[in-house]
Amino acid sequence: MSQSFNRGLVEDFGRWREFSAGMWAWVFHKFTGWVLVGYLFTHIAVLSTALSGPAAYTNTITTLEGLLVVRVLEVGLLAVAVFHMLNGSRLLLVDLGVGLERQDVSFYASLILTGAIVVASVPTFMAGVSL
Amino acid sequence: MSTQVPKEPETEEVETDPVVKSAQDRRIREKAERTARERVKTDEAPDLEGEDTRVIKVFRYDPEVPEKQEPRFDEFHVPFDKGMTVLDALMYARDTYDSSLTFRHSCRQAVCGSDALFVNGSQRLGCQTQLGDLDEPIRIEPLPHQDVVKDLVVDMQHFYEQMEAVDPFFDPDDLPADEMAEQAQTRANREKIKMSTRCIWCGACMSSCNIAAGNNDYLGPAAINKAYRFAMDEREGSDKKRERIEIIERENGVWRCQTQFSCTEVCPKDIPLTEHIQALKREAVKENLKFW
Amino acid sequence: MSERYSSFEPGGRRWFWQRITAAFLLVVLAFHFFLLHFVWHAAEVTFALSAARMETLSYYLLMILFLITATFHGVNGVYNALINAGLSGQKRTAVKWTLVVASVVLVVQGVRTANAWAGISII
Amino acid sequence: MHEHDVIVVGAGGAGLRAAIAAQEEGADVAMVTKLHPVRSHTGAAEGGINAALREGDSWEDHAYDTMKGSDYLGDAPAVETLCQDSPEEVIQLEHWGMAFSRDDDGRVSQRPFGGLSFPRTTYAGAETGHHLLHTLYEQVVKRGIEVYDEWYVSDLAVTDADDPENRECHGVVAYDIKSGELSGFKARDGVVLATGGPGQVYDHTTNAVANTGDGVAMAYRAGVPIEDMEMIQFHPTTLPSTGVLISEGVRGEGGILLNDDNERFMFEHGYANNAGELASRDVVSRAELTEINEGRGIEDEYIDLDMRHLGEERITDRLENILHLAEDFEGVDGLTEPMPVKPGQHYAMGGVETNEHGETCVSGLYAVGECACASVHGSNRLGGNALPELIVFGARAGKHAAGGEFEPARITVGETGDSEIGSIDSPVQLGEVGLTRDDVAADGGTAAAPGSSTLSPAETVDRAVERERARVDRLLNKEEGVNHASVRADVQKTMTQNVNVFREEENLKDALADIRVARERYQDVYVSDPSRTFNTDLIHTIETRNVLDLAEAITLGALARDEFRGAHWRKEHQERKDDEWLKHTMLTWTDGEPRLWYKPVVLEGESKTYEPKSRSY
Ligand SMILES: Cc1cc2nc3c(=O)[nH]c(=O)nc-3n(C[C@H](O)[C@H](O)[C@H](O)COP(=O)(O)OP(=O)(O)OC[C@H]3O[C@@H](n4cnc5c(N)ncnc54)[C@H](O)[C@@H]3O)c2cc1C
Ligand code: HEM
Ligand code: SF4
Ligand code: F3S
Ligand code: FES
Repeated sequence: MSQSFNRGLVEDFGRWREFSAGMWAWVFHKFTGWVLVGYLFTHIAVLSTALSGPAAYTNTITTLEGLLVVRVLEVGLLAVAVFHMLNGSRLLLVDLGVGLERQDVSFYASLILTGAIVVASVPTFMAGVSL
Repeated sequence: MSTQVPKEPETEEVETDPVVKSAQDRRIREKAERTARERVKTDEAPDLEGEDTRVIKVFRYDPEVPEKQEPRFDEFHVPFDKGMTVLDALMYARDTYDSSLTFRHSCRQAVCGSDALFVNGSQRLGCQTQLGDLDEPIRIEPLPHQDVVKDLVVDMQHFYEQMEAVDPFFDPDDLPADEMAEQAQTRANREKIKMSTRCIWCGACMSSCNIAAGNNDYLGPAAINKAYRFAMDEREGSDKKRERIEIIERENGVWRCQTQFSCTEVCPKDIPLTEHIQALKREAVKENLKFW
Repeated sequence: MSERYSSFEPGGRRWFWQRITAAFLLVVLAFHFFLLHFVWHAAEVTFALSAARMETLSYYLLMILFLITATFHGVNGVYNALINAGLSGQKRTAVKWTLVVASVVLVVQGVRTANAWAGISII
Repeated sequence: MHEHDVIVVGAGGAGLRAAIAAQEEGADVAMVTKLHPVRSHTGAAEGGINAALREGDSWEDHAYDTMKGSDYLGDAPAVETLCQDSPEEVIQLEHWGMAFSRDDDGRVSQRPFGGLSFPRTTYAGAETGHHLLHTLYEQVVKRGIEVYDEWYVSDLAVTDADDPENRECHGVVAYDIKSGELSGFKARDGVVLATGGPGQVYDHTTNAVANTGDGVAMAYRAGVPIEDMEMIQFHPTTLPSTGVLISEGVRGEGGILLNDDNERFMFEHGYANNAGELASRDVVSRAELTEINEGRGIEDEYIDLDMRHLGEERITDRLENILHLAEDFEGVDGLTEPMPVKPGQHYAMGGVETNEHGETCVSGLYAVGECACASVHGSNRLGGNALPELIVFGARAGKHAAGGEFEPARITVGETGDSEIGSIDSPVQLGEVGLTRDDVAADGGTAAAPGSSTLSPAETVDRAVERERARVDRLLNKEEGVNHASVRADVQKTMTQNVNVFREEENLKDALADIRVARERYQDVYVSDPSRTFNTDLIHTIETRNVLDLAEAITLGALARDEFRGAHWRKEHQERKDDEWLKHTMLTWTDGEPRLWYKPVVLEGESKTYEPKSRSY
């Protein structure tokens, strides 16, 4: 006579309301990880123009690097990579049992540090781009 | 004062339903309708005028009662006193307004683990949560990621199965020869397992973990913590420890944990669950490296 | 009871390698970024420069290792994430082999590129 | 119908231990429990387990202390069994991995406790009960013992001989809370009741909401005598809004009790000039209530327990969990404010009459744990003596039920030549209302149809199931009436008011009258929740019937016993009357009515007789 009710959406939304530092770190790490794999594939694809000869390669690269979008995307990539690296280090420490009580603090630190590094690198990344 | 009493029970539709033919079902339906009507009546009964009150919104569902088959939230106004807990509010609402309001509870002092609920978006024990600390309206729901049996009662079977899957019992390689001799344990070792022994099987942690939500086979933090409790107990010998590590490092064991920390955050007994899971991952790696 | 889990092979190695590769990547990726964006600026990259670096054997080897670890780490990470989301059975086998093939293609393509720079012509 | 060799009803410490023992004896055991085992109230016990384990201590000393503590209402054979078996059982727990607190040398620690002549209380932090409960449940899981959890046992399947001693118990009727299905459970060898205490008879108690004394009430209505029901222990420091226990440790460390005038009344009003706050539980409870009744209570309800002067460091070091309790359950910060406390019901010394093997006078029926009364606690239980009772008598009853060998029992059960008939001057009629057999409340309490003693065991169980089905259907089908919650609240209120720490003849009679009114109202009780799924309304309604029967029994015992012994204080009778009252108050449910009789206390132990001495510490 008894049957159970699966709440479907009710609980899916419920879950989002409770997000806390550890959860956001997990989501960001996932996101950045996937972006990085995506980039890795693209990156190799672009680089492999080198197989068609030096000129083709240099040409492709300079054209791409000359574009503002690409530069902006590169800054984004930097942000993604830096966060993944910093949070990755945080996770490595967590795996070693270091800093478990301060895991939320180290997540916020990763975020802030990522921001700082990205801002600091903008001039370098934007150098020489023709607007 | 429940605001969400359904407008009109859809009598006609139900009548054509073949399942409802029996006298028993008709009786249930009629009684439900009457209780619903009565509730609106009795809801006004206690005079809460001038008293400090709080509003709780409670999840309602009952597979058998037509008007509750579609889940809804009911609102209850409860008088507020200093020291009042969410469980007190629920009991007041049940005893005063609607005796069909269903939830598990027993000890009222955070040791039986019956009343883990989803209160204002997080897993807590009803009896351990002060009403005064919550923002209104106070939403009380059953634990997420478990099937709801009725109102705030969820099916705990799966949780129990996961707990029992880790061989949750002490199993020393050998006992002292003298029957009356104790197995010595250092204070340091007891300290190491102390927090892990505090689990009251409330299921809050499991309910808060996204991995457990996505993958029903994942052992979950409480079961892994249980394994930790025994694996780290120096009285249990190395043979059993190896067996235990084998259990928790299976496909749906410790490796599924993605260190989300929500389990640690919600545990009403403050057990450092993530820490224990991580410790077992390291033990497992150590065990594996031995055989390389 | 525990028997229900016994059909699985003990895991943990993939998890372990994910950490080892992460530690390695931490160093190499930092180096890579630094070299290509700060020492040399992105705008100045040319085939010749890349070729010049690749001709150093240690740099060449480092980059190959970098490629392999990054591929493993990335693909293994994706695979792991999918399993965590409950991927199982036949679908899982399919995904697994797709990922393996993609990785092989990626590594092969990467090595060929590096060879082109380094002036090695095997393939 | 389910069938097993031994059926254990209740899965607290006592039930779990019984199940393990029966299983080890080779029986096919099943546990039927209304709560999942780990939710049992044994988990709430804080202090510890008494066992004479160490050099310099002996079971004889433990027995002496227990006898003295019981104010000579304990039965020596039971007391001695408890003290002899406790060390072995505690070591057994240790071998099962229980996380005891440890000394530097790695052995289990022991600490001093009230009323003990040796520090013999083994403990696991301030959560001894939690560890005991979980350790035992783990062993049950290990052995694969079948557990029917969230099955409510609503009646016993007992044959209907006129004389209870000729009755046999063949099983129980249980209601699957989740599905609403009633089933018979046939026990080939025995039924062990381990359903815990009756705290819910009072509205202010340290007990769980589930502690409604079901086992005692069921056995009572099946004709098993219940013993010393008036002996209820009140704990002086419980939080006023919930009844959560604040351990004696606070006073032990130097916490003080203050009234509204900020007086340290234990001294200033002369309640205990020597021991002060550390006087025994009953003394402190009475002092607190006197203050409150005389208008010196805070908000007329409670008094303050102040530990601020101990300093943050000492408090967090030794009393950390008290800070959590005060904060979580009362919203008070013990470091900066005094904590409100008042006396609360804590423990029932009385219960189903058993011998030292846990056997009752109905063959095949056993009772252990707080629901039983082998009489180890007499009129006052020592702290740390309940948990050993669970494991010692749990193990014995389980083994006995499964056919284990024991020497003959020395405690008699049922009425014998030594019994003395009692009478009581009650202002109202007692027992079943109207004594019609087919009203809502008639649930097996009355004698059954003639000739039914020829029923086979299976038929006995079937008949009990049918009777329960009729009762459940009646409760569910009834269209309108009284909500059980209001009946229960009335009983609890009158009990707390009239049958509390202070007992006066007039008040006791008032209580009987109030209980009568409540009984009559219960006739009209109905369950408004129509659902079969997890109908807690129905379960609580059935429980309330048990609360009613036990409230009456407690009050009757209290009225009958006109002396002051242990926890039982009578205004009109301020001394212990050893000439007259070295006997147990017994109640047997006969044709729907309680019948009072007495049986003598057994003071002769194995090798010595315990001579009553004055109980002063
Ligand atoms: C706050 C507190 C602190 C305490 N501290 C100490 C201490 O330090 N030392 C000490 O020695 N003692 C202590 N005690 C006393 C001791 O804990 C109890 O007496 C003891 O735990 C009772 O155990 P039990 O197994 O008899 O019952 P419980 O643990 O209460 O178990 C009862 C079981 O019966 C089941 N049940 C009940 N009714 C039914 C039914 N109708 N159908 C099916 N199942 C049913 C329940 O589900 C439960 O499993 C304390 C008590 C309290 C309340
Ligand atoms: C710079 C050094 C890096 C560090 C320290 C690092 C660290 C980590 C760690 C520890 C994890 C595992 C998380 C977990 O299992 O809980 C992870 C996951 C992952 N990493 Fe990295 N990583 C690095 C670089 C990279 C690079 C270069 C890529 C891209 C190829 C990448 C792609 C991924 C992906 C896809 C995941 C899985 C994410 C998920 O869970 O969905 N990482 N990383
Ligand atoms: S680990 Fe904590 S949250 Fe999880 S079941 Fe145990 S007590 Fe509850
Ligand atoms: S929330 Fe889940 S992912 Fe791990 S840290 Fe806790 S088990
Ligand atoms: S009621 Fe027992 S944990 Fe809340």
